[in-house]
Amino acid sequence: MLGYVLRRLISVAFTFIAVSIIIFLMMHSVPGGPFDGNDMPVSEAVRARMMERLGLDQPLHVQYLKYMWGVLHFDFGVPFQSPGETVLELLSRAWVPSLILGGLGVAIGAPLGILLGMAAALNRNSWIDYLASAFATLGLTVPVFVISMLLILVFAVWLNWFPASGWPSPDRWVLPIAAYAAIPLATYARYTRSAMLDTMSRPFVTVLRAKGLSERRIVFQHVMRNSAIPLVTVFLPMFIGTATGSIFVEAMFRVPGLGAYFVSSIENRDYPLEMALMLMITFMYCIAYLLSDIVYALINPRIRVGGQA
Amino acid sequence: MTDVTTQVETPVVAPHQRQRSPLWFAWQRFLSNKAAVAGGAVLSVLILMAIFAPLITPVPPTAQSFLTESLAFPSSEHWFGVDNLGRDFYTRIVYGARVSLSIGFIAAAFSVLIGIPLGALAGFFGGTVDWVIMRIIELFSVVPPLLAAMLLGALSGGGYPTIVAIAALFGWVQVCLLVRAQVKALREKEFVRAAQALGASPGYIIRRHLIMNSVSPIIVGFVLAIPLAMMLEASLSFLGIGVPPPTPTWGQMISEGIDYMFFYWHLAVFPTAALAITVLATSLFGDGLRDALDPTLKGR
Amino acid sequence: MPLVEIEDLRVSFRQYGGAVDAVRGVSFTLEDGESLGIVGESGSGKSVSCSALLRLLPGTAEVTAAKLKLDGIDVAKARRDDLTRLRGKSAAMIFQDPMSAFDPVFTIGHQICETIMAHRNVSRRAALNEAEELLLRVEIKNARDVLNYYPHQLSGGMLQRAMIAMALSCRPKVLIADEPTTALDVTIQAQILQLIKKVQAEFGMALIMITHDLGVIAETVDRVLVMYRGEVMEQGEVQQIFDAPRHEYTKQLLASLHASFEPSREAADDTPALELRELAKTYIVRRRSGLRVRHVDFQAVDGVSLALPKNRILAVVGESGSGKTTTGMMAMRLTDVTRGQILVDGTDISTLSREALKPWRKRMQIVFQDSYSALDPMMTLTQIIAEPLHIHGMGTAREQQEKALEWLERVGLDRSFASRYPHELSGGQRQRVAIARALILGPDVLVADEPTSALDVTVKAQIIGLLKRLQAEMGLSMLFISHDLSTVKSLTDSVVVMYRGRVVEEAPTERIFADPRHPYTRALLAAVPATNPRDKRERTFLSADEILAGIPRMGAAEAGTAANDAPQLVTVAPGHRVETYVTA
Amino acid sequence: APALAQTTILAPGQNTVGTYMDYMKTVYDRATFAELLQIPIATFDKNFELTPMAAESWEQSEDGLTWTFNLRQDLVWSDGEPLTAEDYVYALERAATGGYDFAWYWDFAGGIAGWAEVTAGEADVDTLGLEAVDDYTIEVTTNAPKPYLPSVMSLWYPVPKHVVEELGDDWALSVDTIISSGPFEIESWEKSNNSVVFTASDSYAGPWPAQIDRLEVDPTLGAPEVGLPAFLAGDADYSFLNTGQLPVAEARYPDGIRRNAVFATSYLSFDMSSEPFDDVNVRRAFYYAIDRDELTSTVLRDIAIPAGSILPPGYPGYNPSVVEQAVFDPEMAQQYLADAGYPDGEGFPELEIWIREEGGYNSAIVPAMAQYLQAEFEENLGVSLTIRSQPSAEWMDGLLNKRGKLFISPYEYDYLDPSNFYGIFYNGGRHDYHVDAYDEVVAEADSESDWDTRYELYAEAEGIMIEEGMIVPLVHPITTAVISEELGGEASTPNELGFTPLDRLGHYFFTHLTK
Ligand SMILES: Nc1ncnc2c1ncn2[C@@H]1O[C@H](COP(=O)(O)OP(=O)(O)OP(=O)(O)O)[C@@H](O)[C@H]1O
Ligand SMILES: Nc1ncnc2c1ncn2[C@@H]1O[C@H](COP(=O)(O)OP(=O)(O)OP(=O)(O)O)[C@@H](O)[C@H]1O
Ligand SMILES: [Mg+2]
Ligand SMILES: [Mg+2]
Repeated sequence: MLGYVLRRLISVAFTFIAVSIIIFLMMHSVPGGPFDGNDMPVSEAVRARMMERLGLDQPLHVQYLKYMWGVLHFDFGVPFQSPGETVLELLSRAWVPSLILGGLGVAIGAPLGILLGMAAALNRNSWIDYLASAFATLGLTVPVFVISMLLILVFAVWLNWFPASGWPSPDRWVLPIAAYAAIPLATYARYTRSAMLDTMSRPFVTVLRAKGLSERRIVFQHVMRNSAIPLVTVFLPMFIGTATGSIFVEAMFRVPGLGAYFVSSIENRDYPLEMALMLMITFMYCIAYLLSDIVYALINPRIRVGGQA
Repeated sequence: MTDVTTQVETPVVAPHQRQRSPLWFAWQRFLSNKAAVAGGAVLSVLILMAIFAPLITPVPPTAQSFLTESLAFPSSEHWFGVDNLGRDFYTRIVYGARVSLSIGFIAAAFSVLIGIPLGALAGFFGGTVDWVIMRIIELFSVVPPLLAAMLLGALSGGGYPTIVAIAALFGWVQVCLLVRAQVKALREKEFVRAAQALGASPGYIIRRHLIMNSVSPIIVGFVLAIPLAMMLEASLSFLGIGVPPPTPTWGQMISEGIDYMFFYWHLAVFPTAALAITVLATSLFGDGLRDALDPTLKGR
Repeated sequence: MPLVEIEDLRVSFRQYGGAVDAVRGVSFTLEDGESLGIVGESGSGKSVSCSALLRLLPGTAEVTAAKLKLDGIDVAKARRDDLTRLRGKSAAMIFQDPMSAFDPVFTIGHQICETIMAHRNVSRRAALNEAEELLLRVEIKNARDVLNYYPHQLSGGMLQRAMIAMALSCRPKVLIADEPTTALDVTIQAQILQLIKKVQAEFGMALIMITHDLGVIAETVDRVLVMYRGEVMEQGEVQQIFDAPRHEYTKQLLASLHASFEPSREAADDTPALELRELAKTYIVRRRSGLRVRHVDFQAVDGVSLALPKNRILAVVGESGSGKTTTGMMAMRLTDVTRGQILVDGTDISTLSREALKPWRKRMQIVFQDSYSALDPMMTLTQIIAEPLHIHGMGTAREQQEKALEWLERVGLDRSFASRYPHELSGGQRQRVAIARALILGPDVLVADEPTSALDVTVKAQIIGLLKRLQAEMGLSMLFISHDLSTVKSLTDSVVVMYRGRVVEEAPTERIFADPRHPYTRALLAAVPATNPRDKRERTFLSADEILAGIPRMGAAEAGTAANDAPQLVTVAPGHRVETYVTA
Repeated sequence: APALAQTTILAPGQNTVGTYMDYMKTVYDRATFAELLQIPIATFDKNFELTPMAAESWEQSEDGLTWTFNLRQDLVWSDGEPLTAEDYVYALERAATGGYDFAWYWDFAGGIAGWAEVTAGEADVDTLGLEAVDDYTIEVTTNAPKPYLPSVMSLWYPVPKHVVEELGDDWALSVDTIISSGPFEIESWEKSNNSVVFTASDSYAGPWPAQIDRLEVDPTLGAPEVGLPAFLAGDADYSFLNTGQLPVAEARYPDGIRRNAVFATSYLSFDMSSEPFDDVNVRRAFYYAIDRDELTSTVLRDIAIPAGSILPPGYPGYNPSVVEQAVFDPEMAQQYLADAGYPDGEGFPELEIWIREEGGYNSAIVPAMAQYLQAEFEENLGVSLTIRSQPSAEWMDGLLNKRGKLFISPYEYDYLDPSNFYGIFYNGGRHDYHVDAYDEVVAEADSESDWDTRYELYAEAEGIMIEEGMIVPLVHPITTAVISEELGGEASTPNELGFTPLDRLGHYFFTHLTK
């Protein structure tokens, strides 16, 4: 296991570096710089002065190496759009609402999705199945900003049950989390259904029945566990992916999370912040994949003992 | 030698049965799946509508012929109403199918074209090939498509080609992973050994056995790639970097429709419904296709 | 009241292009404690009938019966929880295919325990103890470890035994054993049969034994039911069936038991068709002790040399796991060779590249042991059988198809099977398809790995007849890997006995049956089931240590070779070599 | 005051990114309503009358080059330090050396002597034409006479020199170190979305003290899609509206609807240095090819009015005779295009029309207008265009580096004088235009002290602009908002022109609002 984790870590490092180079190059090839967003252009002299101050006058590879050297020391620089704090401080501040939103969204959506998928699989081709499938498809096809808007219109404007938007108090979390949960819910319902159906057609299920095990035990213990194997590989990356927050949900519900920074850092050419955000996602995805591999190995004895990485 | 080989087997099945090709059976299986047939029918209608859009719409999609009636609600004259620029909304929706469907299908086709070979190679050969392909996959799964689209869009000027490229570039990962896993599992199966024993080349084995046995993940991947691409288009439109107007796309109409949702509901409802119906039809059709093409699923 | 009452059971499977009537009016009853044997050709509906009794058939099956009662309960009308109570308790089933019968993500111990605990109110600890005991009784020596193993860590034979243990753990009123010993070599088979009989006596359990091995029938049952084409041909006391079969099919069945074939003609050319020289295979396996994982070498095949003369049939027999399949796979260059040479017609092919190998592939074919996974589930039978022609680009698509259909018939399958898929076939049917595919290219050398293990006797005889005929017609040389000693005896020219990766004895067929020298060979022959219920007897079994201790010893002078610490093959008669300790 | 009696106003903001809570540090990424914390030299009231704030009075020297501002003496910083002339002078000196996006403003608009040299780093900051004569007197020297200088000074806010010298620019980053001189003090500042909470200042002794206790501003409410639901749910006291929301809001709050003619203009601009827009006839053709009345009565109904001049109606210098020239005349347009060698649009290259991704009121106007124009040009000129939408950095880059050829450019006034709008085309300016005749007239007008002469000169300048086809004025935006019935005070009612400028006149609005 240790060797395996080490090997994975090397791959992760590789990906990390590759992503950082690609993103860095892409960012700097986009026309326009951090001082070009204004209504009136900045004079050459002033621009040169500003670029020098931010170190943007140096050759790209020097900038890159400097940045990465900083990263090695957990120094991600200072965001152009929020001077007075470091990128790290900004992230740790803005990440909290995104984490709550994403975390609760998945924590609520995924189990519901799994239940829905199970219900559909166990009642294949019944109305429950069709309803669940339709629900799941809607969740996947109606853009989340439409769902958000609908939730606001119905529950805040029309029924007046919840505040329309905002974040400070938990009663304001309900609608955004509901909007957010739609995605994992739909995804999970779909995946669970097909994984369960796959498992249930395997011969060992017949054997379990023949042994006289109750249907409940068969489903909840054996079928679930076997179906979990394909699910894990989608679950963790998705869970972590939510930590980046949904740009759309956050925008519609005025959640002061990370989402807006993804867009604004690109639009404002906020190189340090953009780089840090990308690296953060990379890092989290890599960790998530690593974790999901490990969890996968833990629940799949074939990998655990058989030892093919 | 005792003669026991005689007359043991006589046909049980009715003699009139003719030789049928596997495709015929697949077709029969498909036809018996009502939902899939319905999905297929809806999809064909949508595709036909997109192709013959000029024939079934009263005006061109960008013609601002009804400026004085702009924002009018659905009526017998304008089935889906009129948009803020005085364009017949039904026409816009029909033409929007062109963009959304083509983005969806091109992206899905690309993702299958890239995903299958790469996945099969990685799964079949393992080792270094697998390592390299897995790293590429990791690169693509790590960068969120939306952000990549923003950056690439800025680099290339954005628009339709960029969106298709992005959707294709990011859609294949799923297909590739699915195929890889499947091929990896199948590689150990004895029928692969059997083919080797018959002198089949790796290319032949991948083509004929491994990929054929991976139809179900491939179709699942294909079907999933379609809504993903369409949703990507919608999301990018919401951020204002989608296909440039006045080309009608559903995503763009939805994100604009949001602004009008309070009162002129038709501007949001119709494109959203169009998108949802298309994706629903596609996935029903895809599921049916998968079940039909996979004979071992028959019993289910 | 009888334990099992079946009257006019009919099962048909819905299918595109017509339904398959698998069972067409089967009736029988079974009393408490009685043993019933069901024999019949492959695909005659034996498994399906029994599955119907427990209502385990897939949704495409349509089951009708005038009466379908188990333990007094009408199975056809039983509710779900009634069924749960019936299953396991009233009747337990040993499934035909043990490889896929276990849930891959739970340990063997867990799966046996949960079975015990589902039926009896015992603690987990007690259940574990009982499970261990059961595993020991089915001859799994390291039972304590095996409890913690996952299914994929066990060999097919071990899985089959674990399956038996699991079925017995239910202490059912009737045990349905569907081919319970196909994956086992005869020695283990004999032990298992003995165990089943003992347990039956202990608990007064009834038994339904489904098999195509008349020897097994002779050894274990009181009454026999003969099935053919979904119908019961006749039933009666076991002795009566053997002595005075009434139905034509039964007569054929019994006749096939005593089938024999003419010995092969001597070939003029004496270069062997296939020769293996000191062939060895080492697997690297992981052993873990605590957190550390060690990689150790495992000698699956340890310096095997053998020669298959042209136009001959050479049997390879031996204990399960002794390396027979591995040897065959290496001979076909399907598994990398660790050491040694493979000579085909005098040419060493062990180092040829894939491209260079392609012409040889046409001349050498293999029939795989596991016919289920050897057939691509996505291809129709025609496609499968025609595939070799396709790969080698022989003939047009039409011709290929026509030829495939021809071969379908040659292996005794109807043309109507052409567009079926492998999963729609019974085990025997699949095996025949695999054989047809191997033979369609007209190879010179055939490695047949248990080609008849899933066949009923009549079809087996037919297939063997076919192989024999082809051998004569095409000059086929065959390496025949098998557990089935009666077939070996009647079919092959000479026999190689393998034990733990090595060849321990080698001799012409007649000689080895008449004068076995190696203790393992003797044990093997002693375990062959009787061919008539009259001859059944109590047996004793040798342990591995006893076998090692029994290896013959010889002086160097007598053996004609130098002394050695390790045993070596010594010629004791023309063509008869035995593994012997040569002492100074 | 006890918490219960507090009046709090919840307002939408504009910009979700805010760097410094310092009006004088940046322009575009400034923290929300940083101006409410400080007191400017002067500012505009609801009818756009310039009102003295920190300055009690000012006078211009004989030669018109020197201005003297006399400050109030009772002003203090919230930390108790007196607010002096030095704080104002220091604010601009710092902007000239450390800031960047004021360069144009104080150079062209303010015309402060030495500004260009100092910002370019060529001259010392002491050479700037600014001087604190004593604690309460400021002298400003300009390059040329600037009759409208006081209006420019509406953007002159102080910085606390004593704090900045200690903490540097960082003083404006944390609520703990920010001090104020204006009607409000800051209580909290959420940087993720640039939302702030202000409280009425106790120490403020200047004109226009706050009439409410607290002001909460949340820029995420700026978008009508988000703002209106929040308003309906009681989370905001007013909200801007988009076209789709108007019917609902009008039905529910017939008395709460407020409109404002923003002093802003959207116009077409060109790359005049290359084909096809180097030909004045092409540019003129575009000028005549637009039916502004149809545009604003249909597509932009309720959100814009036709623009015949760069100056919006009501803006000083607005000249009806200029506006009259902007007619829709497809035949004339065709003629011009034919003269340019593209009869019926034949041979005209396929061009992109570049639009900028916009927030605020422009987000509803620009994309829709682009589509309308595209259809119009196609129909009236036979010219086909594609629309290319770009974030502001890329758009500006395209404009300056002439990567695009045709742009829809929006501009909103900075200070209330025609020179503001004419200046954006002056000598390079925003578009790298160099039309000598135009530059001469504008320069002359800028330094002319007689208003009527200036008025004429600007009309002449715009005449040149039309002659040369430098721009095609399109529309002036209008914003619509709905305000809560609870809001009262002078600021909540329309001005003489029937418009309610709301937070466009932040200083006035938030100090004249009650609840
Ligand atoms: N799921 C199924 N769908 C269609 N046909 C089936 C299915 N299962 C079994 N059959 C058919 O039913 C018949 C009886 O099958 P069954 O498994 O009972 O044979 P069997 O007597 O057990 O043979 P064997 O000795 O080879 O195991 C066969 O012809 C088989 O092809
Ligand atoms: N890939 C592998 N890795 C490790 N060990 C293996 C592998 N394949 C086979 N073995 C081991 O090699 C030995 C020989 O296996 P083989 O399949 O040749 O046995 P066999 O004689 O054919 O047995 P059976 O009669 O049960 O089919 C067994 O102990 C098996 O566990
Ligand atoms: Mg069977
Ligand atoms: Mg074997």
